[in-house]
Amino acid sequence: MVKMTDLNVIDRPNWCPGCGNFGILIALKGAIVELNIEPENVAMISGIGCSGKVPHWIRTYGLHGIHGRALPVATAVKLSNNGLTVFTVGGDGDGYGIGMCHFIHTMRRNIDMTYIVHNNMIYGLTTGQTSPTSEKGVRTKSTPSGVIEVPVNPIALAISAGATFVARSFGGDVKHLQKTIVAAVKHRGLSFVDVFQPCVSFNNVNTYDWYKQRVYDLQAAGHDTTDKIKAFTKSQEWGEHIPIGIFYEVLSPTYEDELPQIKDTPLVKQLIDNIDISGLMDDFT
Amino acid sequence: MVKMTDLNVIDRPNWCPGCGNFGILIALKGAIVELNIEPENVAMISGIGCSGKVPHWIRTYGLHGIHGRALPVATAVKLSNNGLTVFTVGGDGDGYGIGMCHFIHTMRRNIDMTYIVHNNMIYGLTTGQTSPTSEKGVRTKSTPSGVIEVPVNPIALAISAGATFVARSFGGDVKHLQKTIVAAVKHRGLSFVDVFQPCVSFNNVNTYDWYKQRVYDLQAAGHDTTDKIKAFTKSQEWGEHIPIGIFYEVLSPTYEDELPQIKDTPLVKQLIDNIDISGLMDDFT
Amino acid sequence: MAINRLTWKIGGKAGEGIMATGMIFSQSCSRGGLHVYDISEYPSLIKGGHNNLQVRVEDREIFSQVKGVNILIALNKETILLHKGELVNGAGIIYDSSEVIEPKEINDNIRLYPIPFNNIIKEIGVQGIMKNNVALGASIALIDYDFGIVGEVIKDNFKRKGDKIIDENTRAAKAGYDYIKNNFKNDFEYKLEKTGKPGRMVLTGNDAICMGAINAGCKFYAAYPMTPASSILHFMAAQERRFNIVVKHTEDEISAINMAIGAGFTGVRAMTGTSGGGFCLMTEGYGLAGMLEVPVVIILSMRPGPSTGLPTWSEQGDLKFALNASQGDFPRPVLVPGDIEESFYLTQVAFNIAEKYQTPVIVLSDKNLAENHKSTDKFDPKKVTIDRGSYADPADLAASLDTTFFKRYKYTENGISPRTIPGMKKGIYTASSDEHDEEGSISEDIDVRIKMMQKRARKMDTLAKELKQPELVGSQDTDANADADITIIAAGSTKGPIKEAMILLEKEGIKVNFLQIVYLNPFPSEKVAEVLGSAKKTAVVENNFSGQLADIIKEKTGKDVDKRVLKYDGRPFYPEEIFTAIKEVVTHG
Amino acid sequence: MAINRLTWKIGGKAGEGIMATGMIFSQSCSRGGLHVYDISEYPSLIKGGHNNLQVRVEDREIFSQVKGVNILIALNKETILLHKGELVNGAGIIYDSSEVIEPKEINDNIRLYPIPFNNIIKEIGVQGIMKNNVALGASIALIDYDFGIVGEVIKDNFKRKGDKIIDENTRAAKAGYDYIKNNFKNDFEYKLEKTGKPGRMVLTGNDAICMGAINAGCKFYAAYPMTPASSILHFMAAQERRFNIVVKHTEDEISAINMAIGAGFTGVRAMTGTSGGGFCLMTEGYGLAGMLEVPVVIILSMRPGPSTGLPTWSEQGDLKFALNASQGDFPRPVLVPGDIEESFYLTQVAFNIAEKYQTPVIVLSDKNLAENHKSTDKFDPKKVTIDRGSYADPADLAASLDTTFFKRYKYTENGISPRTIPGMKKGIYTASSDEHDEEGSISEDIDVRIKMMQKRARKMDTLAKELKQPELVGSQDTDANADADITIIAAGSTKGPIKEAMILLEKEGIKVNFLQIVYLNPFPSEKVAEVLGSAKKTAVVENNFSGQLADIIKEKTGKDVDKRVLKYDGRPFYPEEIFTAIKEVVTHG
Ligand SMILES: Cc1ncc(C[n+]2csc(CCOP(=O)(O)OP(=O)(O)O)c2C)c(N)n1
Ligand SMILES: Cc1ncc(C[n+]2csc(CCOP(=O)(O)OP(=O)(O)O)c2C)c(N)n1
Ligand code: SF4
Ligand code: SF4
Ligand SMILES: [Mg+2]
Ligand SMILES: [Mg+2]
Repeated sequence: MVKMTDLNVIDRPNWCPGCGNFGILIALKGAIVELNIEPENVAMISGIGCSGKVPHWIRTYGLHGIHGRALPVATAVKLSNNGLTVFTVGGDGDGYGIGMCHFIHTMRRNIDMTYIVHNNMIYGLTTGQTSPTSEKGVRTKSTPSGVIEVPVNPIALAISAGATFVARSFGGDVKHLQKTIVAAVKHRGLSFVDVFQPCVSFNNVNTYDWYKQRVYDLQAAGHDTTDKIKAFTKSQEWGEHIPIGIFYEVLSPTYEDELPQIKDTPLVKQLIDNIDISGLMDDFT
Repeated sequence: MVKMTDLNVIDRPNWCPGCGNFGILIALKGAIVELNIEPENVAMISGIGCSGKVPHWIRTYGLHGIHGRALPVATAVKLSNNGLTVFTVGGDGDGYGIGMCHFIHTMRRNIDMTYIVHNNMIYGLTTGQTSPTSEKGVRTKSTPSGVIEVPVNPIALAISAGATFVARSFGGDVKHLQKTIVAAVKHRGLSFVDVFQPCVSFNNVNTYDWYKQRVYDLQAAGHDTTDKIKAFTKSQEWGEHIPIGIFYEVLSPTYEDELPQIKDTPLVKQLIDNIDISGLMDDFT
Repeated sequence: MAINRLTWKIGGKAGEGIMATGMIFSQSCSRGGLHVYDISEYPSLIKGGHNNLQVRVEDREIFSQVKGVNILIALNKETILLHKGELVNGAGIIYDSSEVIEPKEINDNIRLYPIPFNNIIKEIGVQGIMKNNVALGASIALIDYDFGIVGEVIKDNFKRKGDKIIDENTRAAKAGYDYIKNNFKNDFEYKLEKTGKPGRMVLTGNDAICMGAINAGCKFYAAYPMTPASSILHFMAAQERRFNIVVKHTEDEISAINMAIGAGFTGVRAMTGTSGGGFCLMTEGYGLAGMLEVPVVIILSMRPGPSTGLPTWSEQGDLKFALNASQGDFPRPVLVPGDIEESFYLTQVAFNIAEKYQTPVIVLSDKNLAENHKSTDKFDPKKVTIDRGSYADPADLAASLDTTFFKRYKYTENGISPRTIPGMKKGIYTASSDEHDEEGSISEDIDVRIKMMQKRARKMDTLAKELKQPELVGSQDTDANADADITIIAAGSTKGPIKEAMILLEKEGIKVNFLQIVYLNPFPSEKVAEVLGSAKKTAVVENNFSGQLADIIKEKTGKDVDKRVLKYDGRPFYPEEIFTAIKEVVTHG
Repeated sequence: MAINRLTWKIGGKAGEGIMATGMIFSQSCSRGGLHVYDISEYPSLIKGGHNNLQVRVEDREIFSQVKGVNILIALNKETILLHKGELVNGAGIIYDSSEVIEPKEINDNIRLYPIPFNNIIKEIGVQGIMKNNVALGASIALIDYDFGIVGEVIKDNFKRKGDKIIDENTRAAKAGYDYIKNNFKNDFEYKLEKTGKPGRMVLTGNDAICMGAINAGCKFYAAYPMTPASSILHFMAAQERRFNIVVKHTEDEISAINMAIGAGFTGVRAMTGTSGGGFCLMTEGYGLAGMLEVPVVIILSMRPGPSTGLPTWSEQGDLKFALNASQGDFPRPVLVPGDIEESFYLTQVAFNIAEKYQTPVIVLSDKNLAENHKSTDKFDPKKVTIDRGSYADPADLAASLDTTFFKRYKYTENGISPRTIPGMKKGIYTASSDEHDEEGSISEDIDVRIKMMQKRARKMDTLAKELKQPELVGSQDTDANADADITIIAAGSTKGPIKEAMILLEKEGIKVNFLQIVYLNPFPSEKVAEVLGSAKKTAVVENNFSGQLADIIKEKTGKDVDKRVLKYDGRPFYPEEIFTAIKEVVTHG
C-alpha cells in the first residue's frame, strides 16, 4: 500500500504561506494514495509558474519543463510508456494563456491522463499580471487600466474541444478536490480538472471566502454529466453561484486504444537492437 | 464608388484549377465593393498556406506573414490605425492548428475586424497532411493509418471563447459567402467566418458536391442568433445536415472602445516629435 | 570616520517590502545630492525566500556595487548568517532585539544595534509590515543623515495611497530614528551628509529604456511577462494613458512580436521586450520583420540559461543567439547599452535605426542593468532626434499605376526602399514573408533572389558606414593611455564594475584602457582589430560561461584576446574581482 | 556516340506527375546497374506552376547534377522555353506535336521529337494524365534502353494501385516507345545500356535519415509538416505499424519538440524534424532538452530564408543559427551529413550521441540533400552499434533512500550522469528547467550553478575527445595531395558538386584537396587550423549569402579562408561553377 509519506520530499514547498497550492498538493498526494499507485509509476509534468513547481514537492518522477508546454511532454510520456499514470499540473497562464494551443489539441486527443490547472486567475510567479481567467476590468500590473477582454471559460472550451472528462474543483475544499482527482484518474481518457486556487499575494478578489460563498456541487445538484448541451449550459454559470464537480463525462476510445504499435508492449519496453531494415531497403531498389 | 476592377491585380492566382479559394476571393472582393471601402483603407493579413496567398491577389494593403500568426498582426494593425478595415484570411491548419492559441485569445478580444478561415479540412500547400478539421479516420500523408483525434469544432470554440459574431459559409456559394462577409464587416467587433473550401487536389471527400448536399441556411431556418446555448447546440450539428449562416451575434463594446488612447486620433496619426517626458523624469527624482 | 562613502544593505524574507524600503533609502540619498547604486537579489518565488537589497552611496558618480557592507538591516536572523561575511570592520547590524545573537556568531569589530521592533510598532499603533520602516529610520539615525529628506521621500512614494499610509510610514521610520538616537551613542563610523546639490533620478535600466521608448514616440508595446523584462511591461502599461500608448499583455511572445510587426507595418513605432525563453518564441517573427523590412524594436533582457535557468539572476549568455537568431541571412542590428544613460539613448537610436533601415533591431540588456538602480542626471530628451526614415515620395505615389503594387522593395544603392503604410493612396503593396520582387510579389526567380538578398544586406553596410567606431578610453573616461598595460573589451552591464575596477587598477599603477562594444552588429571590427593589434595585453570581461564576446571578436578579427574574465553564477562582477583578474594577467600573463 | 553518360530532364506543370515519372526513369536506370543522381525543382504551389526533374546517369558513381541536358521531355511549351538553353549539341526534345516550334526558337543542333500524345492516348484508351508515361517510353526508345526494366519498375511502383493501373501505365509507356521506334531513325547520339550489375537503391537524404532512425531504434517521431522535412514525417508515418513507431503530426513545432523531449525523458529514442521557421519555434525546447539532459534528435532541413523565403528551394543559411539557438551556454552537438550514406549513418550516430551524452543533437541537412535522389548501395545496418549510454546502476538505485531524489545529475568527470527513467524503482527525480543540484532540485546556489554549468560543458569536451579529426582527401577520395594547389573546406550537400568539380579540376592539372566538416560542433578546430596553416590556398564552398562556415572557421581558428565561393539563389552548385571559381582562385588568387 502506498502511503502519504512515500510521496513526501525533504524540502518544503516555497509557496507563500496560505497559498491555495498547498491544498491542491495535499489532494493530489491523497488521490495517489487512495488510488494506490506506486510513486515510480507516476509522472508529474509541469510548465512554469508557482503551480509548476509541484513536481519538485512530490516524490514521483517529474518534469518541470517550459512555460505552457507541459501537455505535449505529458502526451509523449504516456505514449512512450502507457503503463505510467501521467499528471500534468500548471497554472492558468501556463495552460490557458501561452499554452492554449496545446490545451485545445490535447482535449481532442483523449490520451488517458489527467490535467489539473491551478487556476488563481493571475500570474503568480511573475508577481501579478493579468491571466486569461482574470475577470474583465481587473487591474493588475500589466493592465493598470483594467482588463479589456472577457475571460476564457476553460470548462466551455474543453467541452467544445472534445474532452471526455471535464470537471472543476476548489483548492479550499480538499475533500472535493481529492474525490474529483480520483474520478479523473479513473476515467479512461483525457481528464481535465480546473481548480480554483486562491493566490494570497496577488489576487485579493478571488479569495477563499469569495469561492466558499459561491461554489456549489453539481453532483449534489443532480447534474446530468452525459449531456453535452447541459454541460455547456452549466459552464456558462458565473457570479453568485458557481458550479464545481464533474460537468461532462463520456466514454470513447482513447488515443492509445487506436495504436496497435503499443497494444502489447509499451514503446519503452520494445527491444531496439534487432530491428531489421533489409525489407525497407529492398523497397527502394 | 469602388469597383471590382479596383481590386484586381495583374497576376492570376496560382491555385489549382477548380480550387475553392477562387470563390472565396471573388466573394471577398465582392464584399469590399458592396461595402464601398477604398482599397487603400483595407488591410488583408494572412499566414502561410494556399489560402494565405490571398493578399497577393487582391489590390489592398496586405501582409503575408508566418504560419499561424496572422491574427496578432491584424490585431495590431487595427489598433494602430482603427480607421482601416482589417481582414485576416488563412487556412484551417494556420488558424485552428498552429494558430489555435491566437484564435481563442482573439475571439475574446472583440477587436473590430473580420477573420475568414478557408477551411478545406487539409493542409494544402504542404501537399496533403491532416488538418485539425479533418474527420476522424481520414487517411492523409501524415496519418496513413487514419486520424485518431476528433476534429476541432471552430464554431463551438469561437462561441465558447466569447466571439461576438460567429458564422459559417461555403466557398461554393459565392452569394451566401459575400452576404456573410458583408454582415461580418458590418458587425461592430470581432467577426469570425469559417468557410467550407473544397480542395480539389488533396481532399476528395469534402468536395463541392459533398457540401452542396449537406449545407442548409440557418437564417432561412429561422435560427435565433442571439441565444448562445442555441448557437452552441447548432454548432454540434454535423453529418447529413450542416448549418451555414450566422450562428451567433451579440453586440458588446469593442476593444478599441475601451482605449481612450485612440478615441480621437488613431495611433498612426498621433504626432511623436513633441512628446514631453520631463514630468516622467521628475517622478523618478 | 568615513563620510559619504558607505554600503547599506537590507535583507529579509521575500514579500516583506525589502525593495520598497531600499528604494526609499536610495532616493533619500539621491535627494541629498549623493550618488547611489543599488542592487537587489531575490529568488524565483514570491514570499519567504531570502531577498536583499544593497545600496552603495558616495559623493562621486559610482557605477557598481563594491565588496564590503557598512550597515546591515537584518529583518530576520537568516540575513545576519548569510551576510555577516560581507561586513567590514566597524560595520553595524540593525536587527530585532528578540533575536539572540551569540558572541561567537559575529566578529568583534561589528557593532550590534538590537531594536525592539514589535514593541515600537505596538506603541505607535501601526501594522507589523512597517517593521522595515522602523529599521530604515534607525539606519538613518545611525549614519546621522537628514531625516527630513526621508520623510519627504516617504510622502512622495505613498502619495497615491493617501495620508493615513504616509503618516504611518513616517511615524514608523521616525520611531526607529528616535530609538537609535535615544539608546545608542552617536559614534558609528560611517556617516552620510547631504551635499546641497540637486537630487538626481534614481532609476533602473528598464526605466530608462521605457523613457527612451516613450520619448522616441513608441506608441505600441506588446509583451508577455518575463523576468527581467516584465518591469518594462509594467512601466509602459502604467504610462499608457498619460502618453497615449497601446500596451498589450499578449497571450504569448509569438503574439507579442507579431503584434509589434503589425504596428510597425502600419506606421507606428512599436516595441516588444522579453528574456531568452520568450525570445526563442520570437525568433520566427524576428526573421519575418527582417524579410518584410518592417521596423520593430526588441528588448532582449538576459538572464542565466539554459532554459529557465536562474530566472531572477543575471547573465550575458545570449550574445551569439541574438546575433544569429532565425533562419537565413538578413540585417540584424544588435545594440548593447552598458549603463542606464545608454539604455535611454540607445533605445531611441534603436527606433531610428529600425525605421531608417526598415528592420528589426535588438537592444540587448541583462538583469543587472535592467533592475539595479543608479542615481542619474536627468536625460536630455532632445539629444537623439527622431528619424522616421524614407517614406515614399508623394509624387512617386501619384505617378504610380492603379493596377500594380507600389515598388515598396525597390532596389536602391543604400538598400533602403521607399516606405508606404496602409491608408496611403497608391502606395498599396503586400509585405510578403516569401522572397519577393520590388513590388512585393512572390518570386522564385534567380535574379530577383540575388538582388533582393543583396539589397537587404546593403542596408547593413550603409548602417555600418554611418556609425562611428568606438573610442578607447582610460580610467574615468579620460583619453586612452598611450602605453596602457592592458586593454579591456566588454559589452553591456559589465561596464560599471569595469569602470570601478579601472580606478582600483590605476591606484596600483596599472594603466588600463577600455573599449566598450555598443554595436554587436554591425561590429566595429576595424577598431577592435586595431586595438588587439596594438595593445600590450587584452582581456574581455563577460558574464557568461564561454566568453561569447571573445568568440565574436575572434570571428570578426581573427584575433584571440589574452584573457577571458568570466563569471556565470548569476551574480554581477564586483570591481574587486575584475581588479584581481586583470592584475593577474598584467603581472603574470 | 555517348554511351551511359547522359542527363535526362522532364518538365511541365505542377501536378502533372513529373516527379513520379522521373522516379520511374531513375529506378529503371539503377536497376540496369547504372548510377543516377536526380534533382527536382518545384515552386511553392500545388498545380500549374513549372516543375522539372533532371536525372543524370552514368556508369560510375556520380554525386551531383552537371550542366548540359541531353534529352528533354517537355510536357508543355514553357518547358522548352525555360530549358532550351541547357541543351547540348545533339540533344533531343520530346514534346507534344500539337505545339508549334518556330525554327528560330531552337538551336540547329537540337533534334526534335514531336509526339502526338493525345492521339496515342486516345488510341490505347488511357487517361490524359498518362501523357508523361508516353513521353517516358519515347525517351527510353530514343536512348535505346531496355524497355523490360521500365515495365518492371512500373509494375513495382503501382503494385498497390492494382493491375488495371499497372497495365495502363505500361501500355502508355510502350506506346510512346513504339512511336519513336516506328517513326524516327535510331541515330540519337546518347544511349544507355544496362551493365548486368545488380541494381542499387534510389533514394533521397530524407529516406536515408528515416532508415537510419528506424535502424537506430527511433520509436517516436513527432513533427509538424514543413518543406523540406515533411517527407520524413510521411516516411515515418508510412512505416509506423511495420516498425512499431508512434508518429505524431502535432499541432505545431513547439509541441513536436516537447513531445520528443517527453519521449526521451521516458527512455524512448525520439526524433523531430523541421526547417528553419519550425526550428525557430523549437529553440526554446532545444534549450530545455539541454538543461534537462534529455536525449532528442532534431533534423533541421534547411531552405532559403529569411522567413518563408523560397520554401521549395535549398540553402545552407542556418549554420550559425543551429550552433547558437536558445539562450545560454549548453552542449549543442551539430552533425552535418554531406550525402545520402552519411544521412543514414550519421542519424544513427546522432541517436547514440544524444543518449550517451544526454543532450539534444541536431542533424543539419538541406533541401538538396533531403529531396534529391541518388542510386546508392545498400547500407550496412550493423555498422553503427546502438549505444544507449549510462543508465543508473541497479545497485546504486537499491542503495538510495526512499525519501530523497536520485542523483540524476551527479557531478562526474566526463560530465555524464547516470540516467533513470519513469518506472524505475528508487530512480525517482524531477527533471527541471531551472538550474538544479545533483538531485534535480531547484538551486540558486553559486557553487551548484558553477559546478552544474561545468558538468554540462564537460560532456562536450568528452565528446570532442571521442571524435576523430576529419581527414583531408584528394580527388575521388584518394589520399590528400601533398602539394595541392588549393584545399576546399565545406559541410553538407555541397560535398557532391565539390567531388565532381575536383575531377574536372584534376583534369586541368589543378590539384585539389577537400576537407569535409561533418561535426560543426564539436568543431575540429585542430585539423582545420592545421589545414589552413599548411594549404597553399583555401576556399569554402557554401550555399548561403554570407559564408557562415567561413565565419565559423574564423571564430574557431582565427584564420580566413582565401576565398568564399557562395551561391544563394536557392539552387545547388553545378560542379562547373565550383570548377570555375576554384580555377580562378588558383590561377589569379
Ligand atoms: C516563454 C516564457 N515566457 C514567460 C515566462 C515567465 N513566466 C513564468 S511563470 C509565468 C506565468 C505564471 O502564471 P501562471 O501560469 O498562472 O502560474 P502561477 O504562477 O499563477 O501558478 C510567466 C509569464 C517564461 N518562463 N517563459
Ligand atoms: C512554422 C511553420 N511550420 C510549418 C510550415 C509549413 N506550412 C506551410 S503552409 C502549412 C499548412 C497549410 O495548411 P492550411 O493552413 O490549412 O492552409 P491551406 O494550404 O490548406 O490553405 C504548413 C504546415 C510553415 N510555413 N511554418
Ligand atoms: S504568488 Fe500566489 S500562487 Fe504564487 S505561491 Fe504566492 S500565493 Fe501562491
Ligand atoms: S492544394 Fe487544394 S487548397 Fe491548395 S490550391 Fe490546390 S486545390 Fe486549392
Ligand atoms: Mg496563475
Ligand atoms: Mg487547409
